[in-house]
Formats: sequence, structure tokens, C-alpha cells
Amino acid sequence: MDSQVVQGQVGKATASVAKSKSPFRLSMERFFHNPLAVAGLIILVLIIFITLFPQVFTHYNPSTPDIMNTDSPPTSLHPLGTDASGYDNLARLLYGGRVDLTVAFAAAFMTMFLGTLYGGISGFFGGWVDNLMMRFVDVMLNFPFIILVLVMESILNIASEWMLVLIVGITAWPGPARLIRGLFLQLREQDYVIGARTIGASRWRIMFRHMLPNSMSFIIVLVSFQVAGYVGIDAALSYLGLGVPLSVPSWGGILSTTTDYLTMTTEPYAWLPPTIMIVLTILSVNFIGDGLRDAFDPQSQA
Amino acid sequence: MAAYIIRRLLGMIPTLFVITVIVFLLMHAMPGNAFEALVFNPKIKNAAEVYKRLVAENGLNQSLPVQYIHWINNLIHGNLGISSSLNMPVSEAIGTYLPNTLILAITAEIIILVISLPIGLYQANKVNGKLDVSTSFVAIFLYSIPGFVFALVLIFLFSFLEKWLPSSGTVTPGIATSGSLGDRLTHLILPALSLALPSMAYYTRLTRSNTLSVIVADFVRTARAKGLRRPRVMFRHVLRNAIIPIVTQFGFDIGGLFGGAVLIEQIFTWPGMGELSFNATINRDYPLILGTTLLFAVMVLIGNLIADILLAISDPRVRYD
Amino acid sequence: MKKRQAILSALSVITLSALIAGTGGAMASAKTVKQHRVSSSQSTITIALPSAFGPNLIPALDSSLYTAQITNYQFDPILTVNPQDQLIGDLVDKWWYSKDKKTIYFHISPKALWSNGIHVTSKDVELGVDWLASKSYNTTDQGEYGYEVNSIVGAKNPIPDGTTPSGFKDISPSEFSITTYNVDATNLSANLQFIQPLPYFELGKLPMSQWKTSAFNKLPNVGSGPYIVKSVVPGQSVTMTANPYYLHGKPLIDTTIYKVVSPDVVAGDLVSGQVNLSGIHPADVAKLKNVAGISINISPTNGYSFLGWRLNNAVYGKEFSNVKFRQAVEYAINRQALIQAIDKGYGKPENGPLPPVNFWYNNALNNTYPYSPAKANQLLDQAGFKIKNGWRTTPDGKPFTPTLTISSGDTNIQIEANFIKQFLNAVHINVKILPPINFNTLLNQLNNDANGKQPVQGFFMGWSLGSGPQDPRPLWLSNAPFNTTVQDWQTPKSVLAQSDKLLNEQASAQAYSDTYRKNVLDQWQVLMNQQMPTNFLTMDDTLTAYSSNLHGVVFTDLGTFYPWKWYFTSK
Amino acid sequence: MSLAEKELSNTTVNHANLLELHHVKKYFPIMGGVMRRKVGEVKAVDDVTFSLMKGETLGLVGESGCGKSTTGRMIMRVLDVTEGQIVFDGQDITSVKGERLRRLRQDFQMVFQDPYSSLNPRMSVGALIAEPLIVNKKGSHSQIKDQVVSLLETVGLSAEARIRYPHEFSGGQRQRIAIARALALRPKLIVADEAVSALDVSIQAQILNLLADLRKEFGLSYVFISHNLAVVKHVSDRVGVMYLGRLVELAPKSSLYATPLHPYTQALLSAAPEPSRTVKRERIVLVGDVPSPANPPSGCAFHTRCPKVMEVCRSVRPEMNEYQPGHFVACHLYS
Repeated sequence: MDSQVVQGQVGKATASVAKSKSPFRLSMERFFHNPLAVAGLIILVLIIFITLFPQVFTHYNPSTPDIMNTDSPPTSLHPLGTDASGYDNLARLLYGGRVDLTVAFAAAFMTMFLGTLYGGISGFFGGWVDNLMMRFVDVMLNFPFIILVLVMESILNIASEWMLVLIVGITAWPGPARLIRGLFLQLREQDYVIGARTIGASRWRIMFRHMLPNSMSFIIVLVSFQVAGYVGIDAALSYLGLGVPLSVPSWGGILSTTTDYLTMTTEPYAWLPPTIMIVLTILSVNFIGDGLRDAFDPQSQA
Repeated sequence: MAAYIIRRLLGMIPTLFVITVIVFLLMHAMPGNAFEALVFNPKIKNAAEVYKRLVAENGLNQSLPVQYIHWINNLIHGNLGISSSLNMPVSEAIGTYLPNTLILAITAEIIILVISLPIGLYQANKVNGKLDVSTSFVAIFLYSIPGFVFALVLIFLFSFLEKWLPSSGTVTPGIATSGSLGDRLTHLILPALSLALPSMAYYTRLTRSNTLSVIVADFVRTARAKGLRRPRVMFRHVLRNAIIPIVTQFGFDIGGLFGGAVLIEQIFTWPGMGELSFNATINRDYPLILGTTLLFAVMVLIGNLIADILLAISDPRVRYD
Repeated sequence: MKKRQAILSALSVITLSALIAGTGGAMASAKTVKQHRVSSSQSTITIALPSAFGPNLIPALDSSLYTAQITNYQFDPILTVNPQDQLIGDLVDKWWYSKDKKTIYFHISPKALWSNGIHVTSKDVELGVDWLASKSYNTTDQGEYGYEVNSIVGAKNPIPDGTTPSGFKDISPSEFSITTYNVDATNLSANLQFIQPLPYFELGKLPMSQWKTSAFNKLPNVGSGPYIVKSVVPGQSVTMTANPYYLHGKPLIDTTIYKVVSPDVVAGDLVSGQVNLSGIHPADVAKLKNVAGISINISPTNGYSFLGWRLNNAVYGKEFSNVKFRQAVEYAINRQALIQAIDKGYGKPENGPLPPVNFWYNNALNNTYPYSPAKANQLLDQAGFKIKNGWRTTPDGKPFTPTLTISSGDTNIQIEANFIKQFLNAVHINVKILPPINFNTLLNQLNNDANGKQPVQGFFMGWSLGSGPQDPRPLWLSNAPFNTTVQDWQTPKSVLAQSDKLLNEQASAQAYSDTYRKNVLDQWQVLMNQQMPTNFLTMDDTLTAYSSNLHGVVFTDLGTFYPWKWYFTSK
Repeated sequence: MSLAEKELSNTTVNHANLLELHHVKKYFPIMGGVMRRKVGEVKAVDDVTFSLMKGETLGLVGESGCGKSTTGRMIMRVLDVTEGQIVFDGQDITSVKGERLRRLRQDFQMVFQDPYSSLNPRMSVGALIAEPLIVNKKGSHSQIKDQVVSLLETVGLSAEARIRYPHEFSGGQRQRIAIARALALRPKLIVADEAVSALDVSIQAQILNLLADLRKEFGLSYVFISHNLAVVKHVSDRVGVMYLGRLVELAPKSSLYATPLHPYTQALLSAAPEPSRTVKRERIVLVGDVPSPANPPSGCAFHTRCPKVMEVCRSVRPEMNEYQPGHFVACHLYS
């Protein structure tokens, strides 16, 4: 009998209807109506383009030292001068973003991946699993970050951008994990999650089809703020002598060697460009993150 | 409530235990020890023998569990050991450096509160007004500048260009008013500002959004409907409800402020815990590493505890159990 | 750069080497200070320290170089050296040897007073010796001084607190003698001169085991040096006031402040007048030269940088052991260019184990190993390193890709290593620089490498040799514990034996004659220059910036001299 | 004959019962003290027994916190039962787990109170309705699509709704979607937990009518949970009244509304607005607050507020007794 009903009603449903907008698409529309967010996106895309194709703008190799031409002021050949190794400052600036952006994005995604996995599992299962996992997060959160980086670097005994990614990934996930766990605990009690259980959906389905998509906006926003937070990390670590090796160009590396009083006052061409790039990058990522948050969660705009 | 606090304090013990074990293992995984360098110091006679003797005297040739048990045993008796790099008791080193960090961190928090709270409240009241948008922009801009660059710019502006404030230290040595309150305050301003500024943007936004959510909440509407004047509503209802999440967040941030101080302390030659623990790690000063990490952990845990208590007080739905 | 470089500076001389105050000096030989009427407005000098000083102010108790700088201001030694590197009297004004040269007699200057006006006596010297020899002192890592007194009879090993080695004789309040086990021409200048008398009336009654925790250790209220500590702010500054009873006369400047300043802001502090004297980076010289009110001094240093090769390395030990390889490396590196690029010209090429500024330096070594890739290639060819696909192979025909290990923290080390790699690549040596590692890790790998299995093959480091006419034995004797390069310098054994022989000879009884000692050391330097146990690179100058209205400072390779004669004029 | 006995006899004799609850309890532990030991329990549901016949609608009413929603969720097996037994369609489902529970679940579904939170906002309506079918592997892709369309039309929505998202619908429409989703697996029982409380009154009627229609069409049984006596009266065949985790009265609708026996039921009914103004009733006003379920009163839980309290009420817990045929009440007044 039922099948007859179904058969009978199919005909009525064929009329074509206007394209419907998914919540994601609506969010994206809101995002693209936010001028600051769009400006941020454009700047970020430009910066990424520069770091992907620095050869377009300079023919200098940023890792070939020139002993005969160190600490040169700006010349027509070296518009931003050269540094103590005779590296062309402009080339280092153009190539340097690779490291900072790689570290920032990779580290942010790594923390978010670990944080989501860890926090997700903890929040999803709750109970003693959650309790145990969160105690461990407490432990991890209690380590002073820079000290941990120092220890990790001593133990692993490598210095490269991937090392930074790894270290940041290992050390920075507990914060996001705690946030995401809180979100998952909250989502677990949502009616639609209970509803999914009543229709017999498996745990994995509930996690991946229901809880994860609904925490995605939160996670994306968190990622964007993490990226912003980690663009500067190379600079801070380089300042402490924990950054990437000198032969690898990075904004943080340039900045950390040009922040003494005399360089700051007499060689603005050396330290201003990397500072501007770092600030612009963080700024644009922050604007994008802000835009995303407002787009995903219109209430927060009030 | 008392039972809750006692339980939380007791609950800290296993966490601290795990932390010390991890730190202990990590630091022994680092190659080298505190005395390795003296073998390379040509001024030291019989360096190889001295090295062996020092290693033996400091128990570094024993197995890790034995060393750890020794450390724990000493800790229970209130003895944190002797710092090998400073050649003084760890407790004394911490006693010397901790107050500086506390003063710096607390001042930074006060600055954050004093500046972020009014701005956030104002923004929430004039949402999307000119000032809201411009202060938000400035806040994000400040948040985007790496902390140490900011510190150096501050020094450049206020210590070199205009000789208003000293560039380093906690007091001016060699003057009559050295160590007076005024002297200390002038030294405190630049480092505290440098430490506070990156967080200020965050707290401003937190205040803004918290206040917004409270403003639209029913009870404020009710209060307004009752005819209460706006400032009164603002202070009686909104402020009280908006401030507590911020104060709570402070509790969670204590560890961050301590850790984040490493850079600032170096630039301003501020002899604090960040500097102490950083040097301890570089010098492989095991007793000092353990001592400072333990202190960090206790600080963070107490910060979390305070945050939780504040949260419980502010939100009766959160139960002590 | 930055922080960790300061930590390394105790061992690495590259940039910003500390201003070690040589506080001694003979009034007799020095021209009398021109008495500019010291009506100066400024009566305080602020000296920058790049890194924090330690908490222990009893001499020799703290291992920090910067603490030693402070305690050396407060406590004068018995003897000192003058700017010409000659040993002269200080608290002791006369000294003479016994016939067998094993006993030295000392007479304390009648002008030697403590800062409270009490005479410095033999008892005070004895306390200083007892302290250095005591068990209590030797439970620490012996500070900057080491076990200086082990040559004294009865003090071969640390002795119980409060006892005096039998080699020390208290003859009268103003006379004492020290008897040593062996005849050693270098002993006085290398060890005994540094003995600092300690105030018996303050510390005599206090058990040595309690010195570390005593109030005197935190704030020593009496001293024999030009300045006495008045107040200490831990980790950041020490304020010292002039000692009115100082034997060379009361210092002209009333107050000296040692202040820890971050290397990033120190130049700004100099310009703004918050600091009057500080070490600076080579690149800063040109910039500070143009600043009104700031003067710059350039002095050579008694230290150098070098490229070490692990001659016992499991992979390439055999290749590194070939003297032609090391000589080729020396020719391949353009050291003058390194000095231009890194030190902005403020430095000299280094050709042997003693830097050119050293009292015993052999001038015949000048201009050996000029930059010559052709010569380097020729030597490598001779040694059998064949070129294949543009890179040299080992004489056995295997790929030759040695690595360089450098420590992290100091940017200059990385810059210099990158240049060195370029130079070696130019003579087809495919050297690779490993990612920088923590300095302690590097030391650990060098320390525990008896079997040559550690990853370190070549390494790049600096050496500071300290002040005075030094004894090179602790560094270069084949059994010197830290001398990793010589230690594994296995081939040929005869060279090693010859080096040891010469080193012992320069300390023998005959070596009390400077000409004899110079002759032996000259021979030894030639041997080292020929063998290149490590590749000697450059000696960097010490660069000091100071307020232009500060006068009377004598800068030498040993540090700044005569602080009691410094004075300010109004600008 | 007590209710329990009667219901038990029903299980053995009468297979018309779709659902049976036997002495079901749900206690939530309270942790406390320094060591976080269990220091007490919240007796959310305390010894509830009833049955539901095939095709019947049972209303559960009571104030918020009385345990009616908890009961509903235990029936749905979303919450574990502390004690007692739940029998569904002749099978004991009290502690069924895993794959077997998943299969059983197809027969009982739930409709939630808030249609805004019960539909995953990230899924299209089509995906939402298809999900139960996909999860339980009910047919091929195209078969499922057809079924979705038919389900939508069944609940009065057009097929085009399929490609839209929940946020594009009104509350009433969303509740229709939720019902369609619940219907997808052709369940025998639907637990409707305050299914219309969040809706406007005019919409409420539409949804109630829809539920009534579906009951006929699909032969459904309902457990209809609501605090609204009027709504319960509208849809139920029988009504159970709950107070502090206990069932205090259970009777056919007509009997309960005409002659409420339990003082609590009487008080509830007197407080409820009556559609007809002509019927004037004496209002019974209850004094005091509902006691905490963590510390329920001894004896009859209602005795602290009961206007007709007797001495025995304070100490002895009243049994559920059949006062009139089919009309059960747990009150010492009737024993």
C-alpha cells in the first residue's frame, strides 16, 4: 500500500524549483558582503602569490651569501640593501613569507587537526574518557610554551621550518582541544544528535555527519585566529635564537636581526618591510577570521 | 565550597606529579648537562676530574628513577635543590625572581582591565558606531604587531626619542630615590604595556561581545522597562555580568602571561621567571628547570582554580561538583 | 645574536666580548694622570653588561664572567699585568724567588689597605689561598678561576676548610712565601698572580661552608679594590662607590654602576646617556661614530675563532688527519674577506694558536697561508682528493661530503659558517652545514666522542684566552681534557710528542728567562702553524663605545685599565 | 488488583500491548564531597509502570521536572534505565545494545519539542528525511529518493522542500519535517516529547491533526508527552499524570477529565484554562514549591502540597490501584 502512495505522488514533485541556498552558501554570501573581510582576503591572496612566485619580482637567490657585498644600503641592484651575509634583503623578503606562512598555516592546521581529533573524541565520549583526556590537556597547558620549544629543539636536534611546524603542532593543540571538547560536549546534548541516535546512526556517523559539520564554522574561525597567532611565532622564536637557520629566509628571521636600536633608527629599509608584511598578514587573517565568524554566526554581530 | 576547593587542590597533586615526571624525562632527554661546558674552560684545572666529581656530587650518574625519587624526597622536605648555573638554592632564586614577574603580570592585567573594559563597554553601547569600528580596527592592528617589535618601538619612542621612561631594569641604580614607588612605577610602565597590549585587543572584544549578549538578555530589558536609567542599568546589571567572564579568562591566562613574559623580560632586562627558566633550560640547570616548571604549573593550576571559582560564583548553574 | 650569544661569550669570542677590567697597574711606570680639574658634573659611570651577573660576590665563588668583573673591582689581586702584558705588583709591591725557584717571597705594599683603612696582611692572603684550596670552595665548579692553587705544596687536592697548605708561610704581617711542588716558569703569571686577599676580620671567623649563604656574599661591605659594592639589584644592577683607601689613590669617579642591558637597546642607552661604557657590534661602529658625544675604541682581543675537525671521526677521520687537507682549508678560506664582512675590518687573520696581540706571538707567522684557492687545490690534488662531477672524492674514491656543526643562538656564527662553506665549495670540497644545534648539545657531542661515532665532523667555534702572558698548556698539551682536536690528533705521534716537549720546556726552569721562553714558544707556534691541528681563522677586535666626556680609560687587549684614574669632563 | 499485577497479567495474556514499562526507575547520581563520591541521587523517574496498546495514544502530563521527558527518553533508549524493565512488542529492550538495538530502533521514533534544534541545520531536508533510510539500508538511492518525496507529501509538504534547508522553514513546517523523518522507518511507536509546545496555537492544531491522521494511516501508537492538559486531552486515548518521578493517576481520557481522582490531578485540571466559559470550576491552588527530586518527601510525594493530606500519607507510599475499571490512582484516599 505504501509503495502505491509513493508512486502516486512522484508526479507532483517534478516541478522545478528555485535554487536553494545551503547555510554554508548563505554564510559565504554574508562573508563577501563584509568589506574588511574581503580586503583581508585580497591582501592575503596577494601575499600568498608573492611567496609562491617570488622569482617574478627578483632574480636574486635569497640563500646565496655574497661576502663582498654585506650590509649594503639600498642601491639600484639591491633596492632594500643587503644584510650581514650579503643576502639581498628584497629577495629574502619575497621568499621569506614562505616559511612564515607555511609555519602559520601548517601549524594552525596541525593544532586544529590534533585539537579537533582529541577534543572531539574527548567531548564525544564524555565520562571517564573525557576526564582522563582533559587531565592530560591540563598537564600540557601547564608547560610554558617557549621552554617546551627549547627542550623539543634540543631533543630533536633539527632547526628548520618543518621543525617549527612540528613543535608548534605538538605544543599548541591543547588550547583548541579544550575549546572543541567543550563544543562537542554541548553538541552531544543537542536534540538533533539525540535524534540521530534514535534513528540508529552509528557513532562515527553522528560524529562526522552531525557534530563535525556543525562545529566546522567554529573550527574554521579558530583556525583563522590560530594562523594569525602563528605568523608572528617565527619572529618571536628567531628573536630567542630558536627560529629557522639563517640560510632559510624568513620574515621572522630578518626581523629578529634588525631590531636593535641602531638598525631601527638608521636602517628602516631593513626592518620595516618584514614588519609590514607580518602585520599585514596577521591583520588580513584576523579580518578574514572576523568576517568568517560574523558570517557563520550572524548573532555575534548583534 | 570549601570541600570543592580542597578537592581541587588535592586533585592538583597528580597533575603536578605527571608534569614533574614529564619535565624530568624531557630535560634528561636533552643532550648535555650543566657541567659539560667547564670541561672546555681552559681556566679550570683538572677539568675532567672536576667534571666527574661534580656529576657524581649532583647525582647525575645515577639512574633516572633514583634521581627523580631523590628530587621528590627533597621536595617533600621543602628543598628544591641547588641551582648549578646560579650556584644558589633554587628556592632563593625563585624568591628573587618571582616577585618581579608577579608585579609585571599583575600590572599588565590591571592595564588590560582598565583599558579594555571601558572600551569594550563603550563599543557594545554604540555598536557599529564610528568609535566602535575605529577602536576595533586599532585593537586588531595592535594585536597584529609582534610583541617584541612593539616593545622596541615603545622604548624607542619613550626612552630614547623622549627621555620620559627608563629602557630597562626595575629600579634606577645609584640615585637617592632608587627603589622608591615612583621609581619602580616608571620602570614598570613600558614592559607592562608591552605585555598587555597584544591581549588588550582580545579582552576588548571579549568585553564587547559579552556585554552585547547581556544587553539583549531579558533581565536588562526588564530593568530598562522598569524605568531604570541607562547608566544604572549599565553598572548594576550589565557590568556585573560582563566582567566575570573576563576575570575568569584572566585566571586561565595567568600561565600565558608568565610564559609570554620571556621575550619582554629579555628586552627590558626584567629579572623575572621567564628569564630564569629560559636560562635554566639553556644551561641544563636541572634543579632550576624542575623548580621553575613546578612553579609555573602551580600558578596555572591556581589560576584555573580561581577562574573556576569565579565562574561558579558568577553562574549558579555551574555546580561545585 | 641576542640572548644566547651573551651566554656563549664566555667561550666564544665572536663579537661583544666582555670588558674585563684589568684593575692592576703600577703607579711608578704610569705617567701621572693629568689633573684635569675634576669639577665634572658627572660623578657616576654606568657600564653595560650584556648578560646577568651571578648572585655570589665573594671572589671566585661565582662562575659568571660578569660577576668576576664586579668582584675584580672590589678585590685586587696580589700581582697584576700592565697594558704591556708585563707582570707587575699590586697589593704586593715586591717579590723574589728562592735559589731553587720553588719558593716565592712576597712583600705586601704598605699602601695596601682595606676600604675601612685597615692594612692588608699576610693573614688576609692566607685566607684567600685557604679559600681557593678548601673543600667548601671546590664543591662548586671552581668559578672562573679553577683550582688555581694546586701548584702549592700541600694543596694538590682540596684540603679541609680553614686549613692552610704547608707551602704557604706567614712570615710577618707584611711578608709571606709560597712554595710550589715543581719549578714552573708560568706559574706566577698564569695562576698565583690572581690570588685575591680576603678580609680576615670579616670572614676569618665564619666557617667556609657558610660563606655562600652569608650576608658578606650578597653584599661585601669591605674590599681592597677601587670600588666597593653599595647595593645590588639581583639580575640587573650593582652600584659601587669609590674606595677612599685604595692603594692607587681614591678613584676620581664616585660611583660605578654595572647595569645589565639587552644588546638591542644598549646603543640607544649610550646615545641617551643612560650607559657610559659598553661593548658594541662591529656593524655599529660606523653608525655610532657619527653620534655626537660618543667615542669608540678598537682594541685587539686575546682570542680567536677556529674550525675544528674531528680527526678520529668514524666517517672522515682519515681524511681530516691528512695535514695537507687542513693546510688546503687554510689556504681556501679568505680570512681577510671574513674580517671585512663580519667584523667590518676590525680584526686580523689568525695563523697559529696564539693571537698576534699575545705577548709571545711569533711574528714569523704573519702572512702565512694567504688566500689562495690555487694552492688549496694543489694541496688537495697532492693529497689524492680527486675531482669527480665537480666535487672532490676521498683518496679512496668515495664521495667526500664533510659536515660542519655550528651552535644556534649566535647569528654571526651562522653567517661565518655560510661564507666558509662557499669558500670550501670553491675548491670543490662539498661541505654541508648541519642545522645549528644547541651549544650544550655541541659540547656534549664533542665531549663524548672517544670512539668518533658522534655526528660532529667539522665544527666552528671561538676561544677566549683570558688575560696575561698565558700558559698554553691547559689548551694544547696532548692530555688537556678539553683539547678535543689535539687529543685525537693521532698521526703522526711524533708531532704530538714534539709539541708536548716544547710546551713543557716553555715552563721549565730555564724559561724564567723571557728570551728562552720566547724562543721555545716561537718553535712551538711554527709547528702548530705547519700542522694546523685546527684551522685558525680570525681574531676579532674588541669594540667599545663610551661617552666622549669620559677620559683616562686605557683600552688594551686585556681590557680597560686604571678605573681609578677615569674621570668625566663637562661636555 | 494492583496496576502492576494487572499490567503484568496483560503481558502474558494480552499481546495487544505494544509497550510495557515495569517498575522503571531512573536515578541520576549526585557526586560530592572531597573524594567525589556519590552522595545522593536525583530520582528523576521512580517506579513507573504502565502499558500501551497497539494503536493507542497515551498522554503523559505533569509539571516540568516531573520525569515525563526522562521516561520518554528511556523508552527511546537514549537514556539507560537504572532499574526496571521496558518491553517493546514482546521483546525486553531494557538493556539491548549495539546492532540489535539499532535494528529494534526502527520501530520506535521520536519527535522533539523544538523543531529548531532537532533538525541538523547543515543538512538539506531531503538528506534529513533520507538519513534514517540510508542508515538502515532501506533500498537503493532512487528508491530512497522516492520515499522521501512521498514522506514529504504525507506530512503536507511539497516535494521541492527536499532541496531546501531547515532554516528556510517555519516552526510548524519544521515539525512536519521532523515527523516525516520519524515516519521514514515506518515505526510502530512514536514518542512525541512536547511536540507542539514550541508552536503557535493555530499551528499546534494543524500538527495535532496531522498526528491524528498519521495514526490512522500508518497504524501508529503514540506516547504523547506534554505539560499542556488541553493538548493531551485532544490527542490521547488514555492519560497518565506524573508527579515527582511517579505516576499518580492513569485513566482513559474521558474518565480522567470528567472525574479526576488524585488531588494533584484535580489541582492541575482546575488550573487549566477551559475553552468553555460556562463551566465554572472551583480553583484549587497548590501551596509551596515542587520538592527537590534529590530529596523527595517520604510516603506520598505529594503530601507536602496536598490539600487533603492525611497522617498515613506522610509515611506510606500509596500503591497504584484500580479504582474504577481502567482508572488507576495512587492515593490513600481511595485505598
